[in-house]
Amino acid sequence: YPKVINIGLGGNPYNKPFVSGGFGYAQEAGLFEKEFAKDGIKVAYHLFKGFGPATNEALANGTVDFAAYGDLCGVVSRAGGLKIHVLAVTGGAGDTYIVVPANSPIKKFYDLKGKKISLAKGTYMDLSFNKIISDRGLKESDFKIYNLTAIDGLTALAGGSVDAQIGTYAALDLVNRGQLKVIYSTTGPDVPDNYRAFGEIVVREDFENKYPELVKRVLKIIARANIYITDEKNREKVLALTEKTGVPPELAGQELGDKSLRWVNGLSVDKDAITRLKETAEFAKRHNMIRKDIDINDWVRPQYLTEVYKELGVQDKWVLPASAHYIKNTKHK
Amino acid sequence: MKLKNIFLPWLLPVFLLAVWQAGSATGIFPETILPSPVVIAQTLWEAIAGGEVISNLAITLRRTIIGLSIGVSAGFLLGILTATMPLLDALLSPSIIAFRQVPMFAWIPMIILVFGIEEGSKIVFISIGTFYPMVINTYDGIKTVPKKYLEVARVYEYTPIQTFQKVIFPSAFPSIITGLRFSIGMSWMLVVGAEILGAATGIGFLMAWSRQMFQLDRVFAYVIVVGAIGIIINSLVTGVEKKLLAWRGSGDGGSI
Amino acid sequence: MGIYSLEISNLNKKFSVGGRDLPVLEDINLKIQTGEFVSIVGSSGCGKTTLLRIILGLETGYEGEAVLNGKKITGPSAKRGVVFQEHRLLPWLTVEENVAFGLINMKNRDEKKELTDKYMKLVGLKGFEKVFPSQLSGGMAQRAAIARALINNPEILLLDEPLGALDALTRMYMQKELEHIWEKEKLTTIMVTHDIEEAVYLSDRIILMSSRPGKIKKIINVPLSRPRDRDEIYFMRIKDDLLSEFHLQAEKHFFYSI
Amino acid sequence: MGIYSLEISNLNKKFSVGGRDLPVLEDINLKIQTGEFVSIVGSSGCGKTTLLRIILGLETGYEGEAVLNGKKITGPSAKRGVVFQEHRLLPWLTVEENVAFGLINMKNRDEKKELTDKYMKLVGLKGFEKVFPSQLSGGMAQRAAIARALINNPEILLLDEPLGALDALTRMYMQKELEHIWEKEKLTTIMVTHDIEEAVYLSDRIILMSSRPGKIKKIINVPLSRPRDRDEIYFMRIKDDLLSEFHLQAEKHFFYSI
Amino acid sequence: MAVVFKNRSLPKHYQALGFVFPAVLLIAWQFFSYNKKTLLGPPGDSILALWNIIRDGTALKLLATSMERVIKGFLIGTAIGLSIGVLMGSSKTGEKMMSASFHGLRQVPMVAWVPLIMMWFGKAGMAQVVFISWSAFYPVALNTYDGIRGIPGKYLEVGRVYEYTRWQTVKKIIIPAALPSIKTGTILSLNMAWTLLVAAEIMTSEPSGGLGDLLSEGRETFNIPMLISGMLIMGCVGYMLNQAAEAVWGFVLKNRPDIIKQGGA
Ligand SMILES: Nc1ncnc2c1ncn2[C@@H]1O[C@H](COP(=O)(O)OP(=O)(O)OP(=O)(O)O)[C@@H](O)[C@H]1O
Ligand SMILES: Nc1ncnc2c1ncn2[C@@H]1O[C@H](COP(=O)(O)OP(=O)(O)OP(=O)(O)O)[C@@H](O)[C@H]1O
Ligand SMILES: [Mg+2]
Ligand SMILES: [Mg+2]
Repeated sequence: YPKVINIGLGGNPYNKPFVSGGFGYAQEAGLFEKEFAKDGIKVAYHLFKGFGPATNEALANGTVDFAAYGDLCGVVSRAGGLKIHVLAVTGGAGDTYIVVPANSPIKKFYDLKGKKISLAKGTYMDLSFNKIISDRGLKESDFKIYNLTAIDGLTALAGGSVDAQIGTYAALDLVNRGQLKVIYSTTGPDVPDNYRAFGEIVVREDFENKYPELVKRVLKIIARANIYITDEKNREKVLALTEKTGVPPELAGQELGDKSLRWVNGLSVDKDAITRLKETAEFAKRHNMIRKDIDINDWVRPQYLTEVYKELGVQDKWVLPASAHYIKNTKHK
Repeated sequence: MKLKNIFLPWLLPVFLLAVWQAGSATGIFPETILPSPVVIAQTLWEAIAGGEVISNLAITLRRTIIGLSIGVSAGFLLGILTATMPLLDALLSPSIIAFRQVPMFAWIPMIILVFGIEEGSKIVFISIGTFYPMVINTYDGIKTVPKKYLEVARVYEYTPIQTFQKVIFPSAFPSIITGLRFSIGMSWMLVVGAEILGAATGIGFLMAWSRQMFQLDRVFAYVIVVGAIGIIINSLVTGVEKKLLAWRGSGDGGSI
Repeated sequence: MGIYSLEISNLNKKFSVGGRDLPVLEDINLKIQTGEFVSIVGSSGCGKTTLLRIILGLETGYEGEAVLNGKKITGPSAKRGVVFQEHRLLPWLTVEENVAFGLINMKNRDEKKELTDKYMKLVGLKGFEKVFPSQLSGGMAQRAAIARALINNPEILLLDEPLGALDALTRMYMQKELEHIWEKEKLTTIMVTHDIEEAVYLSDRIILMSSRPGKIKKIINVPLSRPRDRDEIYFMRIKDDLLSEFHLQAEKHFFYSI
Repeated sequence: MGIYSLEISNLNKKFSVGGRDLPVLEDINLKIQTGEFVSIVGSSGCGKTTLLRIILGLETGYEGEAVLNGKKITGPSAKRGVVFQEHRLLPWLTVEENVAFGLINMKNRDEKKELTDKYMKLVGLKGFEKVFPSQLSGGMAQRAAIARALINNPEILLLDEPLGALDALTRMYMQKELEHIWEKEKLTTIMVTHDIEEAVYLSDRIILMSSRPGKIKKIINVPLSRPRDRDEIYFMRIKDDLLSEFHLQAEKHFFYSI
Repeated sequence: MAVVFKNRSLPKHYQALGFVFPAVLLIAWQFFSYNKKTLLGPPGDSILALWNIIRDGTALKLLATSMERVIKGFLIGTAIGLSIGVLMGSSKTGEKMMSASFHGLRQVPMVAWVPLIMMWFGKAGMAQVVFISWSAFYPVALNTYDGIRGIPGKYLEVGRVYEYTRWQTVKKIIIPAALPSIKTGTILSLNMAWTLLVAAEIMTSEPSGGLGDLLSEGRETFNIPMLISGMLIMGCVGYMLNQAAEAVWGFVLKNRPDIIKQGGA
């Protein structure tokens, strides 16, 4: 057995040593620690502020064994030859917000045509934006796109050097302060599911080959934590976990809204989930983000989660019918 | 003798390259962290043949050169002024020192706010970063001009400008050149930072993008391009330096 | 005869060496007439260079005053030509540029060139125009420094052992040239030298300094007509007088300590 | 008598000045015996310093060879003491440290201190131990440089106008000291000087160089017993001979150009 | 007229002039943010934020963590830089061998180094220190190298004549003569170490807990007062570090009249 199991997760801008979601619950409740204490294995969390690239590099040099991050990150690293396998695909409620200054004449999505827009290329917002525009028969060249990180984009917006920003819920802060307004977002029941971001949990192949049973045990804990946090009874707890990472309560509440927890945090390897991975891979190929095709089926290792779910007696279902996305629409169990 | 001169500069790089290739071949350096030289060479060749290197390099060079020229001239000028005018020194130097201590990265919001996200901001970013080494080397170079030579200029009632031209500048020149080299090095490091300011072109952008896309062979291929340009610029500077420092005579220099 | 060009009164100068005050010049009173050629002789470290530097205006922080042509000396002036004890050629300028150093304000390039050539020739450096000081011999550098001092046509010339690094022949030649220039331009000249014969050959008056602290011990007139003959009896006598005067200072200064 | 300490044969040395070759030394052949005191005189720029630098092993790239005690000179050695034409004291070391520069490998601190004190005293710099070269007068710096050369107890001493910056009195004192040391240690000594009297006073042989390119024009023996008397008739005659020999070179070199 | 021309410096109390420029800046800032809703906010906000983190001790804690990294990284980087600089400057072979690699490697931007540094040093928790060392290395190396190349040959010849060993020459001649340049190099190095600290804290994954947090959090969460207070701390502490380095150099060079009194022999 290894001495330590290293888990790589996305850090938060507030420099808090916590994560939200399932891992947050596992971390708080000490689930991993309890599970592995008897084997003398420690568990270490690595919170990467550099997100995707940093996590991929950590996987590549063996700093972390497991990682959870956005779908695109996994796709590009797999295409780049990183030896990892996907254990599970995670929830799909990373929303994209298109914001403009509060006093801007831009009112609706189509007003954006020909405008200067800031967009962080190669992130889920890029993916999301591309789907949105292609569904509307537009092309990237219909806009003047500036590649800026989400936060630099907001600064540029405040400074008036771009007209709009394709961003995350972080923009809501400035919306609340009355400086910006949202002209379009991927929230709401009538938005296609695939506009939203999702993620994946991966394991290094080395580790997997050496300790397949550990992989399963880790995944089982993740699944257990997931069951807890997708239970609507624990909605307050989910919010509290997010707030623990430093996100102001107001923002946390706004971002979660009335989305169903199952949809936000679900964990799956079902057909739909894999289809989404394929879509992402195709997108990446189309936009020259990856140089060769990846074989999704060879990449995903569904057996672990399937077994875990069987042992836990839970049904694998992540992509819910649109009617189940929001708790107002449907009573969720 | 001659042979040795040609051979020596290649010794270390070739050695490093051999270690690198060996490390890659045996898997000590995972390909996903440090692609093997052969792979990188291949990628580099494709990138050059495909024309992307040239076009992006041209863009980056333009930004770098403009930014560098501004930063270096400002640093040079301010270095001179603060070193020669005690009042200005007392007035500005503490601020220059203090501002220098704030990471470039923290200035990005202000730069975006004030200069936007077009070429201007990238150039400003590079200018600020290249300003500091120049200002401090110029300042220190001038502060260590031997007094005996300044006295000669005083005796001939040289105006400050004449003294500068004939005594201070030539004497501080080696130090100024060191500052220039440092600034050039800085500019290449900064270009990656600059080109995440709203750019989708340029070698720096490509580097950051390739890293994000986990194409490390490309990252290294661009690194080689940047390194090569750096070496070329550096040897140009060395050439100019040699010419202008002919007066140092054959006996000079630290070699023992 | 003549008006006083330079008047030094009650001059005292101390240096701080290793935290202690070292008195270097004490109670110097001196008047030098316009057009006079005065030599200063004295043992090593007695303060000759310091005195020249004060007249030059490079040294500050002393008691008493130095007045030149009625004006108190507060800083250097291009009207005061100088040959420093070390040559002080600027290593980054060619010999020619060094010699023309004082002509910075001369706009006419041809005139400048002509003048430079003239003085390069005068000091025997023709052909070494484009050479850097590091490529000169010791004596050549010193000659270049002399050319630099003369080219400017100064009102007063301050020479600190200007011919020290020259061989006997070149030295005599340079002495003659110096005399010519001095006579022609009626330059007030103050020269530090270690060569008593040189002092007698060139000077109207010779100032003998004693050391530690440096004081004016004696001023000797040289009432000989020019051009002087080194083998003439009066010349020899003055020289011998000076030498014996010098010897009175004996070797005691070698066992001096601060 | 004696064996040859230094043998220079068919030496030719060129410098490249401004792209052109300047022949500096031509066809120098010279043998110097162990314990001999040899002076070199010659006009400014004739190549004296260059010759010393070759013997010192600092100059490379010449034709012919220089052999010292049977070994070809290929680089400098601590056994060869030198006083450079400029003092070359290291500005960041105190006078004392400069004087002790050659004693770097002497471990015994007391011995080192004692030796340093002795030589500081010898050159009359007692009391200036902790002072930096920039605070010395020209002559004092030169004396410190002499102390540095002597302290090391070299086998051969190369002196490039070592007493040039000293006043007549100090100079005579130093000449006597040099003679003492030379006699006591049986040092082979080669001295460049511009002072013919000094050369005659100290040397067994005097080498007269002509210039451009520098050649050995004449070697003059000084068969006088020591201590020598400057006023003695033979002394004067040799000196006069030398001077007139010198004058034959006339002023022509002043109109030389490359 | 200028000091170099007159060789005289201003009385000590003129140092207070250094506050003029920051004061002007502050007033301008206040003026522009007055009555206007800018992202920057009035200076008062930032100063208050600064005061708060100083009062509750956060600032000190962050500072202590960062300082340790900077000092370690700086010391390692300077030591290596000095050695390489001396090696390249004082040995022709060393120069020929290393200079191409030295100048080439220097041009490699950090993005390429980070994964490597993480791989080699990440596990040992050394990544940040290594990263900072690498940044601090170059200025010292370059300035030392260039400083040595400018040493007048006449001094080196003295060492050769006394058959100084390579090491003795380095110790007694090369280093003292190059000291003014080395000084400039270390000051630049300290500056590099200090300013790249934040990058190190962001790029590496280890818990940072340093000053970088203030800057990155302030920036990424649009908490401009926090960003500015971070910048103020960086600026002030960096300034003090700089002055401390100057003071140390002042002490080291106190016996060097040739350097202190502007210009050597
Ligand atoms: N900058 C200085 N700081 C301290 N002391 C100094 C300085 N310059 C000269 N001195 C001291 O002042 C005294 C006189 O020096 P000065 O150079 O005037 O002598 P000098 O008569 O020219 O001697 P020499 O004939 O040897 O050149 C010496 O003892 C010297 O040590
Ligand atoms: N490093 C050098 N590069 C080029 N030329 C040089 C160099 N050193 C000396 N020379 C030339 O070599 C010639 C002889 O110089 P050297 O210094 O040997 O003369 P010297 O006899 O010592 O004269 P002095 O009595 O004036 O010191 C001169 O013409 C000089 O210009
Ligand atoms: Mg003097
Ligand atoms: Mg010479």
